[in-house]
Amino acid sequence: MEIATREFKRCAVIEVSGRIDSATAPQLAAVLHDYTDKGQYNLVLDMSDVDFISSAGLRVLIDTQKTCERLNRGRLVLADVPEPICEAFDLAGFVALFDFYDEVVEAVGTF
Amino acid sequence: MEIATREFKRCAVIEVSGRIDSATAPQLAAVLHDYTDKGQYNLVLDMSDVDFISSAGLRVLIDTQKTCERLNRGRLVLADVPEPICEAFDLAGFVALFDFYDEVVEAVGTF
Amino acid sequence: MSLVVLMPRTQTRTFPARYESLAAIDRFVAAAAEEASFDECTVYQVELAVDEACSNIIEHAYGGEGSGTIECSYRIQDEELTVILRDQGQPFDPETVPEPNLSANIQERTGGGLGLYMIRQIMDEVNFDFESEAGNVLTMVKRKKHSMR
Amino acid sequence: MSLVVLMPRTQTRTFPARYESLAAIDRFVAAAAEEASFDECTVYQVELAVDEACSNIIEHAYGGEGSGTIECSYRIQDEELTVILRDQGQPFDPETVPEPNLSANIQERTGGGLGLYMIRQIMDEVNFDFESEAGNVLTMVKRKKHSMR
Ligand SMILES: Nc1ncnc2c1ncn2[C@@H]1O[C@H](COP(=O)(O)OP(=O)(O)O)[C@@H](O)[C@H]1O
Ligand SMILES: Nc1ncnc2c1ncn2[C@@H]1O[C@H](COP(=O)(O)OP(=O)(O)O)[C@@H](O)[C@H]1O
Repeated sequence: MEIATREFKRCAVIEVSGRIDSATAPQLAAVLHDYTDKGQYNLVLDMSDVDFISSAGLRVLIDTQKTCERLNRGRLVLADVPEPICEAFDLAGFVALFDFYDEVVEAVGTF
Repeated sequence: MEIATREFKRCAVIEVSGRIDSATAPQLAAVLHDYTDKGQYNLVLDMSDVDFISSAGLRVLIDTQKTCERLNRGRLVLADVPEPICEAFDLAGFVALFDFYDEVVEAVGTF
Repeated sequence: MSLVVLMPRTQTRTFPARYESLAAIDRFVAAAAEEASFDECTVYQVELAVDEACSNIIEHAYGGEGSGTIECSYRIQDEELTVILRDQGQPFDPETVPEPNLSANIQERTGGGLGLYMIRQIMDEVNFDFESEAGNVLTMVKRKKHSMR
Repeated sequence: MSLVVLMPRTQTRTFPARYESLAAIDRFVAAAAEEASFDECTVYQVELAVDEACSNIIEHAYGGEGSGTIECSYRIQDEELTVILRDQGQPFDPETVPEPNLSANIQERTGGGLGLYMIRQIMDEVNFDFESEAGNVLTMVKRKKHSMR
């Protein structure tokens, strides 16, 4: 897994590539917590290059979303999610929990 | 010339493709004026697919920038400008007048 | 439909019960699912089910990363893929595991409990056997879906 | 440097003096600039200079789109491209045209006056001739730049 981040005026974009599984999810959690710890609750996860995400990764996303949405102070949104991952999100009832955007620019544009 | 537009929370993106010359510049001017007329002064011009822009086009950009920047109410920024057009902008002293961004997402992210 | 009867193809590999093994296990199983000519999304879901099962073995059966192993076998016959995972960790009673909370309200969600649920959603058969001499045996079967026409 | 002396290549085409002709004129001249083996940015700039000159002919010499024509010729010799534009519109005195305001302060800028300025920036020679029997003649020369080494 590789993580690249970009900070914009009203949100941060976290671009993950590779696998988000039990081995790598803690790394992603650390990066997301860095943002929420410093008060950045508007986050875009760019998933275009994610090959795989297991429930270990889903748990990180749920935990982060809980933190972001508390007090209506922000939200974590998901951008450019590959089709097989979309279907797996559906199994986990994820569609109701996150806003999905086809492109990162749309996600950034909502903040 | 073709023009596609997308509206985001804090800006609009105008994506132009083809030639911006004396024949087509009025069309672009009309689209940009539509935005400034309704109070949208934060504009991103996505130039990735622009093949050519003459001084007729530059004049439209200058006029729009004047309107946008008045009273500090916004600005027109240029994204993904092809190299030959960049060099021609340089000739016209354009570099000081506009903010340039490599990618549209960065431009949207500054508003 | 033309019926082709093929010899079953089987393969077995043993991996250290560590999270770093998950990528290799997933590749091993994804290759099998591709060989069974499942579509892209089904290959992905089989990979996901096996990853969840192996993560659980490491985390719950072995109580964390250690010195144990996971033996992974598969068999492809006709249009059916069977994946068998064996470990020497603690047995458990799947019947006592509660359903996860799938609420649409994020604050009611607990992040956990999705693994077993997704395994059962994805696979056509899921069977745990803790009586075996070979240790704990999890057998999962996925059948190829045919589009209606 | 090997010196190859080539026969000059020339071509002439006449276009209606309308803005819709600009794309075709630009293509005609860009092809010549490519034939002269200019780099991508130089091809673009030659195209830009010719577009500006033709826009001015339509707007200022003919006073708008009408029934006039623009005759465009080019000659490629050695590493030099000469473009000649002829029209039958009003002559003008280029000496009286003021330099454009290139201020970095946007509110001081007037949008116009950039065309002639960019033509002179881009081309190595720019010559207006309003005495010709053939009407107004604008001759522009662009030479290939060699990178220092
Ligand atoms: N292989 C296993 N060995 C022991 N316990 C297991 C095993 N698989 C699942 N469990 C139990 O079932 C529960 C639910 O598992 P799961 O749905 O994967 O979610 P999670 O691992 O996030 O708790 C676990 O918390 C654990 O108590
Ligand atoms: N071919 C021409 N015929 C007549 N007048 C011209 C011609 N070209 C340029 N001019 C004059 O020179 C001025 C500057 O031209 P230019 O730099 O292209 O800017 P613009 O066309 O935007 O005014 C014009 O406004 C016009 O008065």
